[in-house]
Amino acid sequence: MVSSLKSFIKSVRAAKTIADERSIIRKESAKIRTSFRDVNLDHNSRRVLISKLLYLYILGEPTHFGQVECIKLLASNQFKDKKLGYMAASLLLDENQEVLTLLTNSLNIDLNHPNQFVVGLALTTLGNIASPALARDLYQDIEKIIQSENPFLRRKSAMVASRCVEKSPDLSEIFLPKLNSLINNKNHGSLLGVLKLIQTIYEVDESSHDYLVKNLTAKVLQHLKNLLTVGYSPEYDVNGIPDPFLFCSLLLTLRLLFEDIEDTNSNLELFNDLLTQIASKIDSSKNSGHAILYEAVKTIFHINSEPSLRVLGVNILGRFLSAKDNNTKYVALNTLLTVISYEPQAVQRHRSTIVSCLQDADISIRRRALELSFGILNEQNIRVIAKEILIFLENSDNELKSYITGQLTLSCDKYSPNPKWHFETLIKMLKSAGNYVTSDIISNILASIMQNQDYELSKHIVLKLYQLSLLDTKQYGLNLICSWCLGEYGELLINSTFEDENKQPKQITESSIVNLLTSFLNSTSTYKDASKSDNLILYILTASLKLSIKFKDASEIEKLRQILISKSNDINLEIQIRSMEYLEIFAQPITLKKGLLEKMPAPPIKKHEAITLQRGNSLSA
Amino acid sequence: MTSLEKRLKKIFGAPRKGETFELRSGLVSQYADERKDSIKRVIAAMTVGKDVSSLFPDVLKNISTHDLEQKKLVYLYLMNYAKTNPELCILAVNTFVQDTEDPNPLVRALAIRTMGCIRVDKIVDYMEIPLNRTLTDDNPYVRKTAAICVAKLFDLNKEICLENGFLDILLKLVDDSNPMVVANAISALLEIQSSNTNDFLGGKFLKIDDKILKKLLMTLNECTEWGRITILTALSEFTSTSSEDASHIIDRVTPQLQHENPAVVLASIKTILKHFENLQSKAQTEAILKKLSAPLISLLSTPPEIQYVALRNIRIILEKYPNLLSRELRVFFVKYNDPAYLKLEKIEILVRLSNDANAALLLSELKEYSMEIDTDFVKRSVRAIGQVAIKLQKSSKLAVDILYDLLTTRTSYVINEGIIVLQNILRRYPEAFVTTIIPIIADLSIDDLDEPESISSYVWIVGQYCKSIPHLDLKLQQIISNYYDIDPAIQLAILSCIVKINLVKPSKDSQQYLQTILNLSTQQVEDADVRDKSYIYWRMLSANDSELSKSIILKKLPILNSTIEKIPTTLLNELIDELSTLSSVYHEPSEMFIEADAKAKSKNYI
Amino acid sequence: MASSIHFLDIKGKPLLSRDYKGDIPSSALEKFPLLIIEQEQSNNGVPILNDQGINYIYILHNNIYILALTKKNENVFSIMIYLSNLIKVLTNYFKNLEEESIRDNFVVIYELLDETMDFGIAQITDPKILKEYITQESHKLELLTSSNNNEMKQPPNALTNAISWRSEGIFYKKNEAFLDVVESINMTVNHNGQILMSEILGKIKIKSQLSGMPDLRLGLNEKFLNSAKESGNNASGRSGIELEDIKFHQCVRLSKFENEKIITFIPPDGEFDLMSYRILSPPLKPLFVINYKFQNHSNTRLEIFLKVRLNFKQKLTCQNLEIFIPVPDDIDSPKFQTVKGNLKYLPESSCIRWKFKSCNGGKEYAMLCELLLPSTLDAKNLEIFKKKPIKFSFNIPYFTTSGLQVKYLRINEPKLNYQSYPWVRYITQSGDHFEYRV
Amino acid sequence: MAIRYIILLSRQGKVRLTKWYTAIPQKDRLKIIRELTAIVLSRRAKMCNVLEYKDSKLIYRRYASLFFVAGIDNNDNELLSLEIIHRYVEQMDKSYGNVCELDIIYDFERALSILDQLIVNGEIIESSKTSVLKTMAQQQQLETTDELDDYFA
Repeated sequence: MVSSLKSFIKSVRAAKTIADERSIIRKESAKIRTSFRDVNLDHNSRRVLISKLLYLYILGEPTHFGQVECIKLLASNQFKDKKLGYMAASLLLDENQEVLTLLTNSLNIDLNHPNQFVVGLALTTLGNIASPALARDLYQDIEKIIQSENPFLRRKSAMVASRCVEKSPDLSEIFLPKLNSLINNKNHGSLLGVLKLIQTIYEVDESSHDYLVKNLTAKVLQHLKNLLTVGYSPEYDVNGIPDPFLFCSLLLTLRLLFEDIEDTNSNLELFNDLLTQIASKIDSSKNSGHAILYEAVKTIFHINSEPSLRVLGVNILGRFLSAKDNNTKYVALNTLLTVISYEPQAVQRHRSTIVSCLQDADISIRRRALELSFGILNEQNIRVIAKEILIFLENSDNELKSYITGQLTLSCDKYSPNPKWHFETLIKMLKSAGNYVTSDIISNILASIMQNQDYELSKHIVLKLYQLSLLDTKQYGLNLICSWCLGEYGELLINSTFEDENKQPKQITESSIVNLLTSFLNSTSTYKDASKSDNLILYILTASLKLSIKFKDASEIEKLRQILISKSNDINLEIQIRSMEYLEIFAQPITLKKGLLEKMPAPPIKKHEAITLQRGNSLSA
Repeated sequence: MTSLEKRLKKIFGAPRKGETFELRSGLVSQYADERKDSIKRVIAAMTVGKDVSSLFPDVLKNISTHDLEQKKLVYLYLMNYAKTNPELCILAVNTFVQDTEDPNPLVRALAIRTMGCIRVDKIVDYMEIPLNRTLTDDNPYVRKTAAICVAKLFDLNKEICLENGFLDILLKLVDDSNPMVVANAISALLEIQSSNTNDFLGGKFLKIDDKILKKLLMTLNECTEWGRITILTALSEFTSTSSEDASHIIDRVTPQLQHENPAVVLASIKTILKHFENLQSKAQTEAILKKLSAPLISLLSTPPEIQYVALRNIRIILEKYPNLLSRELRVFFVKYNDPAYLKLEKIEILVRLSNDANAALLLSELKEYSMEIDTDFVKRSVRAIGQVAIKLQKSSKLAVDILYDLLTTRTSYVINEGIIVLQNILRRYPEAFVTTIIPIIADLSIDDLDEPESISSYVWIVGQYCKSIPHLDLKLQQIISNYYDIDPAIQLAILSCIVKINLVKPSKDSQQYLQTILNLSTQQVEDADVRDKSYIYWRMLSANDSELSKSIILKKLPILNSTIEKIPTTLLNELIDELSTLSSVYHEPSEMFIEADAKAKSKNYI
Repeated sequence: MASSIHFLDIKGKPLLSRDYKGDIPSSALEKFPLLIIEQEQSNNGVPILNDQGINYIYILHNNIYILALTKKNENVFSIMIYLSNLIKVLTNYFKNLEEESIRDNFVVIYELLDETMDFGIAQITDPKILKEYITQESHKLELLTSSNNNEMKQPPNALTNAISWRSEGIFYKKNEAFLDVVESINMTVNHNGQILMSEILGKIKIKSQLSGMPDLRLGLNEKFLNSAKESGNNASGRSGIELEDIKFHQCVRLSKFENEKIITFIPPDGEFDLMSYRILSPPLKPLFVINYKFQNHSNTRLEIFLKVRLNFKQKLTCQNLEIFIPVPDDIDSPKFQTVKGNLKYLPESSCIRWKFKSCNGGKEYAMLCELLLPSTLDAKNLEIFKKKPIKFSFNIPYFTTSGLQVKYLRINEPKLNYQSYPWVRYITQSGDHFEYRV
Repeated sequence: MAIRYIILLSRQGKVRLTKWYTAIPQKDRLKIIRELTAIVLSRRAKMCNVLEYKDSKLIYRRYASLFFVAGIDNNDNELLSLEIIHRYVEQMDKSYGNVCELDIIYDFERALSILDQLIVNGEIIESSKTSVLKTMAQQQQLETTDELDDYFA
């Protein structure tokens, strides 16, 4: 006899330490594996075993050994066996498991079962884990059920159909013709399914668009209208808001259907009107109301809506932004980003709020505010916003730094008021960016510097780079760019003076430049990221070579040669090759050298695409 | 919140609102037991992170008690919440001051210890008298506690600490009759000195003269393990002036190598190495170095986390004294249960200990590791085989054979790593293994590799051995096909490769490719380094002086003598002084990761 | 040293904290759970990390993190040893250091944290001394009468004395000292039966029940001590044993040993480890010779065959021999055949345990086991199991592998001058790593 | 727009329920759970209930000792997802009758069953407050009868 699930859970919970817990679990798991082999296992015991297996699953334990057992269980003709079997199958299996094919036959039988709940179980399972193969094998059953009179089954089957179409887009043509009548259903659950099916078909099958727009738009609009105008319904209302789930699904569907619609379409007017009503009628004090308003705003800016409606939309977001509730504030920041392209002025009005959100204690808010700050940045406000962002950079989470340096560089390229400000801002940025400047951005900055033809400004840039690098030799981006500029423009600096931190005048000499390069070289040993230190070394080598034709003092020139020699046995291949080649060039007559090391022509500036924050970030929040 | 939600919160077992109220009434109960019990519950709530600061006045009422345990609890609470109620803290001052006169030394010490932990500005004003009293207490337990309190006070308010002469008292305590008091006085002084305010101290810091040195060496044998570490730390920061001094210190420290506390052992090693430099007799230095090997190994009889720190330190020491542990290779073999970080660190040591005598053993061990499951570990092991091959010529054949076997398994990450290793081996032995390696390269397409360093290595081998590579033009075509979008590090390698081939084995195709690449690099690529390199090449080629080009491009690379990373000498000397500190683990000087040190350093620099 | 010490559960949720310096923001601790995940993914789980200027130093013990934080370039090795000693102290107090014992004993843990460290500077971590004035009993009985509370504890003199490990005034009617010489052998044998690594970790444990302030002198056999004396000087390997390293309890006069090779000490009361030593690569034969075969029947059934020969003298008896033979995680229905010993499947450690109560040297035994694999194969599982070594655990009484012998233990208490009786026992056992690769 | 997974976590970080609507290998699932546990548990009370996590968003809400966490697509309606979570909690409360954490631990089958009535393929399929419970009741009745064939015979 198999011990009960309850006693298993109890013993797991009673474990005093994690080690005890593990041992209890592993022992039970072994028992379950062995019990499954028992050919005389009765239904009850098998069910208990599967329940335990599910508990193991929740605990995150391996359960692969029970997959076939679940499929065996659901083939039983007891309802409780089926229920548990299907539940287990949809948890333990997913569309990528090979054993899924063993399920086809049972599903096929149960989808045709006289009892609606048995069919329901099969539908749910199929809806959750259908693979392309299962979808193709069983769509005919779904096709049948979707047209049945039974509301319970119709409801589920539409959602299942959507999954099948999603997995096997060819099936779109089977279900597309059914929509016209399916959409007439008034039951909320059924509608949710049908709307999802519409959305899926719209997304996977472009050829369906015409049909969908022509035949369904008016009907879906009518549903929206009804929902907006019917009275209180205790079954569906949430805090006095009519069924928000259906509401949002309707809006989402309409958003698709109106995507490519022209101004003249008669339905557009009605939709605009309904959206206006939503904006004014939906109570905005509850989360359920906010959810709908939020969906409506997204819709307003997605479709070809009237200008007055857009103003309304921006106003709603404005209200959201000033809300105390952080969730609402979050979605406002999130949505304003998409609104900028339509209503730039309206978004600009919220600049101070947005920028102040950069200081929020909540990383979610900060991230949105950061991206939006870059979104609203333009010629007029770049000075103000760049200043705030530089402050933010100084203390920001490391994971955001690469994004910030990238975006700020691009923004400066686009909007900076004058070259001097442009370069000063970039240099300030480099000063606190450490390792968080990508090679793309470095190249971009160097390209800008090369393009600059103003002699005085070039001198100013190099001087600034020199001064700041002197203070801090662990700022990768700053040091790298400084190295390159010293090589290319070193002659501009010689004999310049500047005031150090203690207001003492200092003069730059050939020797002080070599010293700085040497301290860069020494700092490379502390880089954790070898590709960064290798890169910096390469830049230093090139700078040394270039400076050799600019310097006059023989002993300083010899020091430069020593720098090259010091890397002639480097483990890194490229560094070794470069050092050897440069040494060979070093020994050539000066005229030849001057020819090889002529000023580098400026590259064309690449158009870099703006980066978004939402994708590809690390886990830390 | 809906009513349902409220109910849900309640049902799911949230803390009851009345809890604070209940605690408060318990704290003012007329029954002592109940009060004490309530204090415990308050502390329990504090421990699990609940904010019980609102109970401050009620807890404070229980401060004057003869129940030591209760007193400790109230003090504990005070330390935690003083900041939230700075004003009310003053109410506790009286009790503190009284307690420093209690007949029981435990109470006196407890009072002064706690007072120093109340980090509230105002309390500083009241510390002078009790601190003075306890620093001169008859009982050493009280004095040793008061000594540390001086460091606490200094941290809170440097001026007051100096004005009241506490530093002078502390300096006097270095000559105390009790070893633990001496040790704590030194700890406190070291702590004060470590706050980067030396110029502020006006010369009042620990200066080790002959007398103090004698005292320290004497106390070393008498005090607790932690005291010993303190004294050893002071000794390691002290610079001996003569060979005799150094020898004397080392003699006195050497017995500590046998202490059971590994931290004492490492502190002794550090101290010995510090003064070691001053010794003159070579025989003596060798004898001492030999004595260090066993204690170093003994640091590994510890939990894995501690072993890791030990290994990082051993690596520094080996860098300076490479022959120190050459007989102990097997100790560093990886155990099946070692955590990943430990396994990787052990390989670092193993390759450094390899020599002709143990190479065969080590290579067979590394081969086993290369067939394990953890990717990082396998890659590191493959790389280690290469490091041994390069370091030890006699074993290079064996190593290359092992690599050949591993590479034929065709696991992607092994191949990626293996190609880099082969590249290194060819730089060490340009001819010896060409017949083994070229077929591997010939079989491989650039698309089989996905890491920049592997691809660069592959590209270099193709260029360097282009005369032996079959279907060279086809390979070149694959190599340059993606040039524009590829990582700059690979672009650099491709540039060298294609220029080289055009000097050594030009073909119509290769000339065409060269032109394409140079055009792309100068006109479209943005990376400044790639552009620099391309322009230099282009200008060089345009000079139409093939001898010049050949002399630059085909210059033989110096033979690679090692691929085992070396710590640069300046850094190494810094790290030897930093043994056992965080620096020794990160292998970085402190200004790289400690902000305050970075500031201090840059101040000095200017 | 440390700014604060924390205990956290395996997920990084704090259980108990003591902040000594107040210079670390609370957000640093909140970030810890994320940092350990990141550290595992990007840094192989190195137990020391720096994030935004704060250094995290931790030991994982029984699924609990014991963590120290600091902002300075501190002596991290000392901090770690402190943490590990703290674990020993707490284990000594509660038997097991785990989540529950931390929750149950928070009061005494706070006390111990305050007594073992002050302002981040380690003070005393000897549980014997701590137990004299930080007594756990009072925390178990909540309803102690007030009379008990009046009798307040004093700091033990020993705490600050030069002899910090022993209090005065100890008295026993019968004065006895028990010596145990315990040698643990670690050995890694490769699949060809060659020894890759072997070592003997020896310990002399003493249980002292002696009155007053006795001064003890321990005599060991010459051969053993000589090898210790010379180990530093003799560069090439010699035949015979070679003592690599001796460590003494702090009671032993280190300079006396360093100069004269004489072990003299005033012992702490009760049980303690007097000395430990290590012998690297002793000239040992493998203690067991094995023959392992493994067959996979088309991924449905595994057969494992193991033959073991006890490769030592017949007169020696090996007790509680346990051989742990790895199997994949997901096997079922194990079946065993053997003539001697008891075989059991241990799912919690994914191995088969072959256990013998006692057996003599020279004997040879074999076992065969058959295991079923699940129909849905987890290939990685099968890969991992093949890499695991077979482990041995055993002990052999009345025997030391190194040849160490205790010649005498002289006990001299100048004031009391009593008769005393030393007792000596020898045992050899397996260490934590007695492994055969297959 | 879809929910990718729903995880129920205790305040101690123990997993009480998991349901995945996308096919993710077990190893990656465990990794996600570990990471989101660390992230969600470190949040302070007043912070917003949305977190950006890799290429998705986490929506979470705490009901006393339990965190309900849902992973959703980036362009999903965060506020509506919160409503879905809330609806699920409501339905559980009614079905169990004053639900508590222990109910979910011991009778996770019911919790999963309710979820299956409410959500399929990551989408809400039933917005009626009564229908789910009705179905639950009917199914339960069916479970007590024996062979299905007999039931219809």
